[in-house]
Amino acid sequence: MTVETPVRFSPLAAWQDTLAQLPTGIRVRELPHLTQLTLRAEPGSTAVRAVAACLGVPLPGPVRAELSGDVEVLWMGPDEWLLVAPDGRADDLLARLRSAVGEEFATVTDVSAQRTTLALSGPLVRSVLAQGCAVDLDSRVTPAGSCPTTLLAQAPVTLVVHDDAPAPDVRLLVRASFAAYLAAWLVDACTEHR
Amino acid sequence: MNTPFRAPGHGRVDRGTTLSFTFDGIAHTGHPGDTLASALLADGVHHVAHGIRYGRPRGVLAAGAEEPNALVQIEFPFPEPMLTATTVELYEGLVARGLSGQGRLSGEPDTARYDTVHAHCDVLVVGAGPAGLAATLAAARTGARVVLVDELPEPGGSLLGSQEPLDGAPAMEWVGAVLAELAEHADVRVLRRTTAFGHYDDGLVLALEKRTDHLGAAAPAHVSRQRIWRIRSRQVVYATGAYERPIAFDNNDRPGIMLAGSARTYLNRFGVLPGTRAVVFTTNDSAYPAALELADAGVRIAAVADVREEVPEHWRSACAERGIAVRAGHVVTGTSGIERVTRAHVAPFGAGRLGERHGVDCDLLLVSGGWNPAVALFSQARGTLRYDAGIGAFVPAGAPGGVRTAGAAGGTFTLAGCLADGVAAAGQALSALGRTVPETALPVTGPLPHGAPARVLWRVPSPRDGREDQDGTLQFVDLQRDATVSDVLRATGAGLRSVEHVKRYTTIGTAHDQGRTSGVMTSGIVAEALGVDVAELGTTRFRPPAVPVSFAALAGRNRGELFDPVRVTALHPWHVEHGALFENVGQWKRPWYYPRAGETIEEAVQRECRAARTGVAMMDGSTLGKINVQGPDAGVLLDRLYTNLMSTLKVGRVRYGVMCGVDGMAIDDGTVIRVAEQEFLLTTTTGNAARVLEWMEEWLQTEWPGLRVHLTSVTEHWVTIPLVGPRSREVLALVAPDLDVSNDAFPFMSWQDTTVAGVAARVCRISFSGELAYEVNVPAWYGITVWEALHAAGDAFSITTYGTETMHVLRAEKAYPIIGQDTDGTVTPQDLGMSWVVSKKKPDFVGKRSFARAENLREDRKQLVGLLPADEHVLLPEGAQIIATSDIPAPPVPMLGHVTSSYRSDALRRTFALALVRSGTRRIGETLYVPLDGRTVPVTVTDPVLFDKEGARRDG
Amino acid sequence: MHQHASTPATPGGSAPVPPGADLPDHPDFLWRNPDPKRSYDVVIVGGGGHGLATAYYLARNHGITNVAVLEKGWLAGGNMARNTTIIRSNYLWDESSGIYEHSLKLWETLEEDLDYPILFSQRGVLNLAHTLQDIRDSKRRVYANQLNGIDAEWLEPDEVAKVCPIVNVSPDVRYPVLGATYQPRAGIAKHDYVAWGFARRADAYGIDLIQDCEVTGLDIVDGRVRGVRTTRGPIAAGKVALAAAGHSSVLAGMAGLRLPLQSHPLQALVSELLEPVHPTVVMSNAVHVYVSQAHKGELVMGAGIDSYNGYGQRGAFHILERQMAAALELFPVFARAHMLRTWAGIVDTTPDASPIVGLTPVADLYLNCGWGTGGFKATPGVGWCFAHTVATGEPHPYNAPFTLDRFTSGALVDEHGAAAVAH
Amino acid sequence: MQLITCPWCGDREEIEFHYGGQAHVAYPEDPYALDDEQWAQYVFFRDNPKGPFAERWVHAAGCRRWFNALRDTVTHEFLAVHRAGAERPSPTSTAKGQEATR
Repeated sequence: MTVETPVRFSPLAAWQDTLAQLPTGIRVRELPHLTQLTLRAEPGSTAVRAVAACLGVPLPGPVRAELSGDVEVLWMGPDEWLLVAPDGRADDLLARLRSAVGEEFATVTDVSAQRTTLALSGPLVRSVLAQGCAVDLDSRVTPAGSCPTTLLAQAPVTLVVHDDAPAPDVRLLVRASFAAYLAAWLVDACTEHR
Repeated sequence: MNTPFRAPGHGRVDRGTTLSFTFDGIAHTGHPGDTLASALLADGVHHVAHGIRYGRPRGVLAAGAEEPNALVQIEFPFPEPMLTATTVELYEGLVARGLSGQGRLSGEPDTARYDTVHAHCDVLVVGAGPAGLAATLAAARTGARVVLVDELPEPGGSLLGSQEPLDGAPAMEWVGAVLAELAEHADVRVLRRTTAFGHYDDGLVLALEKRTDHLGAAAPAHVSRQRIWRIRSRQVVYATGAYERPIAFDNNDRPGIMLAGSARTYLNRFGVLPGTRAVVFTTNDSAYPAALELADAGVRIAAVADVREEVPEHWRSACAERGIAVRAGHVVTGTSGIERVTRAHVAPFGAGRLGERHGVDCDLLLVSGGWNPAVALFSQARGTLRYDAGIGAFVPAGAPGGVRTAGAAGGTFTLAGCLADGVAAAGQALSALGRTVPETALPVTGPLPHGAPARVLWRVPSPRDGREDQDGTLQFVDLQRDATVSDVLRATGAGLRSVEHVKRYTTIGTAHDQGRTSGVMTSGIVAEALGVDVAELGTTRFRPPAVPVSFAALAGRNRGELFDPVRVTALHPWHVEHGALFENVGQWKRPWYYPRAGETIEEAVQRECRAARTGVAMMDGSTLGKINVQGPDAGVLLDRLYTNLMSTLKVGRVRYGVMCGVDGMAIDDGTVIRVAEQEFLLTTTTGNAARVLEWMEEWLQTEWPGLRVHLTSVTEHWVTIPLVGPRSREVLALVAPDLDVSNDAFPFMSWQDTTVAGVAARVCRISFSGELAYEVNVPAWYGITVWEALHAAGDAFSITTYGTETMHVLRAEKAYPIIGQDTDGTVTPQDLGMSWVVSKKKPDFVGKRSFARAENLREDRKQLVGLLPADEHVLLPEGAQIIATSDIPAPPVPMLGHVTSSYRSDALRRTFALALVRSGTRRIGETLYVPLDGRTVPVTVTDPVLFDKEGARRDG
Repeated sequence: MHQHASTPATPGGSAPVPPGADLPDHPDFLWRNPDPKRSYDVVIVGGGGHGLATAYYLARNHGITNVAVLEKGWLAGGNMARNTTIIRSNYLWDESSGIYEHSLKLWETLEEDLDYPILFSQRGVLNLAHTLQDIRDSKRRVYANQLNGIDAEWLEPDEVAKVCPIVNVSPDVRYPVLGATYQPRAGIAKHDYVAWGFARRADAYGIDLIQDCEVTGLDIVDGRVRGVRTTRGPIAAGKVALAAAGHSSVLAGMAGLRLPLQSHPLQALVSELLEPVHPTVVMSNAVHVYVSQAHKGELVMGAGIDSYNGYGQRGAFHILERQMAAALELFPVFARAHMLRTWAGIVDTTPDASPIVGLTPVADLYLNCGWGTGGFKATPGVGWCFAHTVATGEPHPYNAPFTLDRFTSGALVDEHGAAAVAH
Repeated sequence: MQLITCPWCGDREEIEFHYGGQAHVAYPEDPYALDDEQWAQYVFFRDNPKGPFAERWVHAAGCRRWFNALRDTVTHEFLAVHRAGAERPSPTSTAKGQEATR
């Protein structure tokens, strides 16, 4: 048996063509296979300081994302962060973080395949999301660097606002099993702008 | 086409364009800007519907949403029941008919789109009349986020229907200027054709936008027909105006009888003359502008009957200038005419007595009984109301936080007053938000004539009063329900004292218009009848929606495939490609079975079972919930939540566990593996994954926050593939070259990390079938790759994919219960024959204390047993009841339990069932009976484990 | 019954009156409005359906007429005026089917008994199944019902379509209809007519129906109730019977009793009047749809229960939205029907979704509560049994299982499956 | 539909939350020291007041944290919310729109 790199499939692999045909004004594409780790640690603890030092960025507070480093840190709960890094970084990061934490009480779990990520950009993003998201996405209320975990239509999502200007650039993290539903919903929500 | 009832120089309809429509089978024309009602009136059609109880002809009473009479059925472009002709915008090709009560639903599916949009603002203004526009403008100028909703296609509200000037020019010029300024504010959203219909908690206002209805058949299919706006507003200003009130008198329901203000609207907004010769009947000043404007447009005003003895000089002389006779202290006592009013009977009315009547010929009778502020939404918002005896109406009294009225909705009826009130309301709203409103210059209104107070008159005594059984029989209160003063009096005579009772007795206020024209009037008449104060009596409750809203609009886009999320595993595309049929399990689609061409479900399941018992088979188990439990106290937490001991589990090993509620009833089960000293991974049933995580978090966070444990859902990170059957070891060995699959190296209830098909995998040796079996877990991205590799490796062994049905049969042969199928919330682990999973060592765990209750100690609890029908071909229906006798006694028949699971077993070569049976364990060996179709089927009670009781296959 | 004595005789009534667009008139006299006396043999707290029925059966079956029914608002203005009027008896457990079937049998003769046109229409009730587990649970209930002498059948999807042609039984929907249980004797009635029928007869027996009379306290001496304090003064009572639905916890608290009740908002709605399209009653626990077409032609629908405790008689909008989406999945023809009016009642729910009817630790104080969504259909049945309990001091066999004590012993009557939020 | 202030995430729609019933009902110190009636009180009996009610909610679709609230069961108004483990809220400690007790 020859050793080949095993083939991977992302949850929205079959949706690429459909998403590519959305109306001008909104661009939606899947960012597959991102490294995602759940970090659980007590805020203010030695472990949190060690992780911050390891990542080179502070761990953000409620509903905020730290997007400046090569590992993005999303606040998910008072003692929970999601670390998002490019594809293939999981093993390395896990090792580094676990070593940084040492004997302190903090846990890191690889959840990379638990969610996939959709990148939405363009001037229509807010009005499309407003069809299913009750969080006020006005840039004064939910500025760049916000990451509310909420509902979009009937799917649980974490919504990360990367940029406001010139047009919104929003990432949606969605559980793999809901991804196809959410894609279908987004395509439907864009129908009017055809 | 000749339209004799269009007034030249009046109205805002586009006379340059003609629209054709059909009403009651007759072709008509109208213009853009018309409503169906205005176009019909312009064509001289007044009789548009029939009363619901008595079938009497009915006309158009009003010009807006308060219309109680002119109910129509739309037939084209798509049938829609029960709209008011006064709110249907005219479009080319409209086909409609008048209704007498019941609308009709189309049998064809509605293909229109509907949607919902969330909006957020600092101030929401409802109503774009003078007060609403002034409020919006004032708020907009502070930079606040403002939403203005208005039900009409064109903002302006009452200004559309009046000739009052602003700044010395037509008021609509001011409206245009305001709209132009609002358009400059990026944070102001003006929604036309949008009706607020519900005020819910915390400033949530729902509004319905009719986006394409006015386009008729030309409506673009990709644009939503109607949209629900969910507006979260920090402050709400209800500038919803007021509804004019009719007066009860004999035969007050005839076509041609119209509210005075509405007639004014028909003239000024639509350029329609609703008649040629009119009588005006009023209790207040507001009917005079209507009379004068109609007179100036060419309607002969035959008489003004004003119930007040004193009519203000201003109006008296303006009428005199036009030759209009004003009869002070007079009322209309009744009318003549069938299809249309032909005569009004006018009589002096003083000291509660009617004088001599005389008839005045007319084809239009304008009525004004005063104005009721439109407080439905304010009241929904839990604003309180008080009765204002001066105007005979309920007006806002106490406003809840964040809500206020402006203009006529608050009882302010002059134009200048409304404008000022709008600005004041905006100021209050904004100051509640910590903003200050700059001085807002208001347009100058025309001179305000010196008026006189209104008189409150609910009903005119009938000349027929006093005759037996005739009191008020022809005086209609609720035109839509055909309820009369007589009905109200009968209700009070029956002993009813509450307006809510009277409403139910008479059905007043229960129809489409929600009693906009009848509600207060009813209170007034009841109060008179009972000799109490209207204030004391109150009015009926305002309930959402303020206007009818279509089911489809409320459903929005949550229909068809978007009705409820379809959750799928990473392997789903493979299942679809390979012909699986699916079972809904919660929101998940799970493969049910994989039929081959021509196979029935029974044949397919037998084949799949046989493969699992004799060869090798595989299934998609990815939907099982998976929760990572980590931390120094992980074992402690699991010991408290599972009935058995988990902390003693060794790293590398797997244990089955059951969770109970505090009531001791089984709520979930699954396997627990110990990943590391401080890390466990547990599985839950598919349907309970979210619930179990929440349950564990609840205990951890609220009861034992001191435990150092973290819970992380990893359900969808993993694809889980059970590989089952005597040949499973061989198949696994082919794809997991690094794994020593021997029984010694990899025994039952253990797990190992290895590489499967080149992918890092966790393989557990567990079995939900009783066979030698493995469970291969890989990150979901690699799911299909590994699945296909296993499938290919198993090809030599005729590997077979199987679904949930076969899974159920295999586990039932082994008496592994399915929580939710073999249990129903009343079953303990002991009842399931699983005392072995209930720790006797642990001092406590959730549910344990309940096992000691009286009911749990009974010997005759229902217990899980096997049932073998005497006839091995008889398949008992799941759910069948079990009785003790071969004869079915007369009901009620004592029942001993029921069949929870029942299958044909390929392995047993017969049918079998699991059942919960009273004292079941004690009855093993007994014959019981299952009533079916009037006879009984004998069954033998057995131990529930029917296949490989020793577990040799699984352990081998 | 009383016909339209007052039908206007004037011309113009030529158009046919639409079928079903009218209801029978109520009688010319319903009840007196007496002031409370100083003392009664029995004081019933709560002038809803259950209180009124209890009063009626106290007089009719036990000859006890020195009775007052105290209502804090207007008679039958609580859940009686707010429910979706579904009547059925196809509950799972023997205990429940006993009392509900007793009730259904009373419904079948109630119109004659009360001499009131209560519009009891046995148009059948379908309970749809959408999953394989639904089918198991449904059939279990049907088999149990049949052995309990209750008319119940299992229908396959094509048979469902025959009973109710507008139900979408296509397999290509999100949650296809896989079948249904059907109880032909089940149906609907007109709630106000029922309540007023009981009230009128109770009044005719001399029972005082006292409105705007809120109970503010219970007088308990030596473990025995002696009377009530009200907004209209103190009233002495030989026995006190509580029948206050959602407000039972508050009242029981006045006697120092704690009940295993939680009060939740439950919403319902009606459409405009429509030509007949829906001949039966359809319930779907799985997708939360409960709909019938009432006598005048309006669609009457029940929505889901709000999750939180509430006494506000109003529910949340998202529940209605969900309800509409579900309704359109099952009944595509409803798309352009209009929601005309919504409202909410307060349902008192127990841990096992079964009621509490019987004696209390306080002597001469009796309790009837916890009916959740089942109260309307039980009205005559529980009135009968509660009257028996109050009159004799012993529970009627039909309500004997529904003790407060069962929560201690664990002998629950778990009807979550059969009751769900069903009406 | 209510707007509920999650003490961590701020104002969110009611559908993001699950209700947890009465707050401050502790698991009995020693369940076996209770008789069946006392145990039943813990398992099945909860307060059901008309008016302010101390209750538990969890921000299920957000940060997944349980928290306590004081809510009026008649008006549905949240009088206060506070994080689990923090001091019990008093009706005056928090008003809607202001910062929640942290």
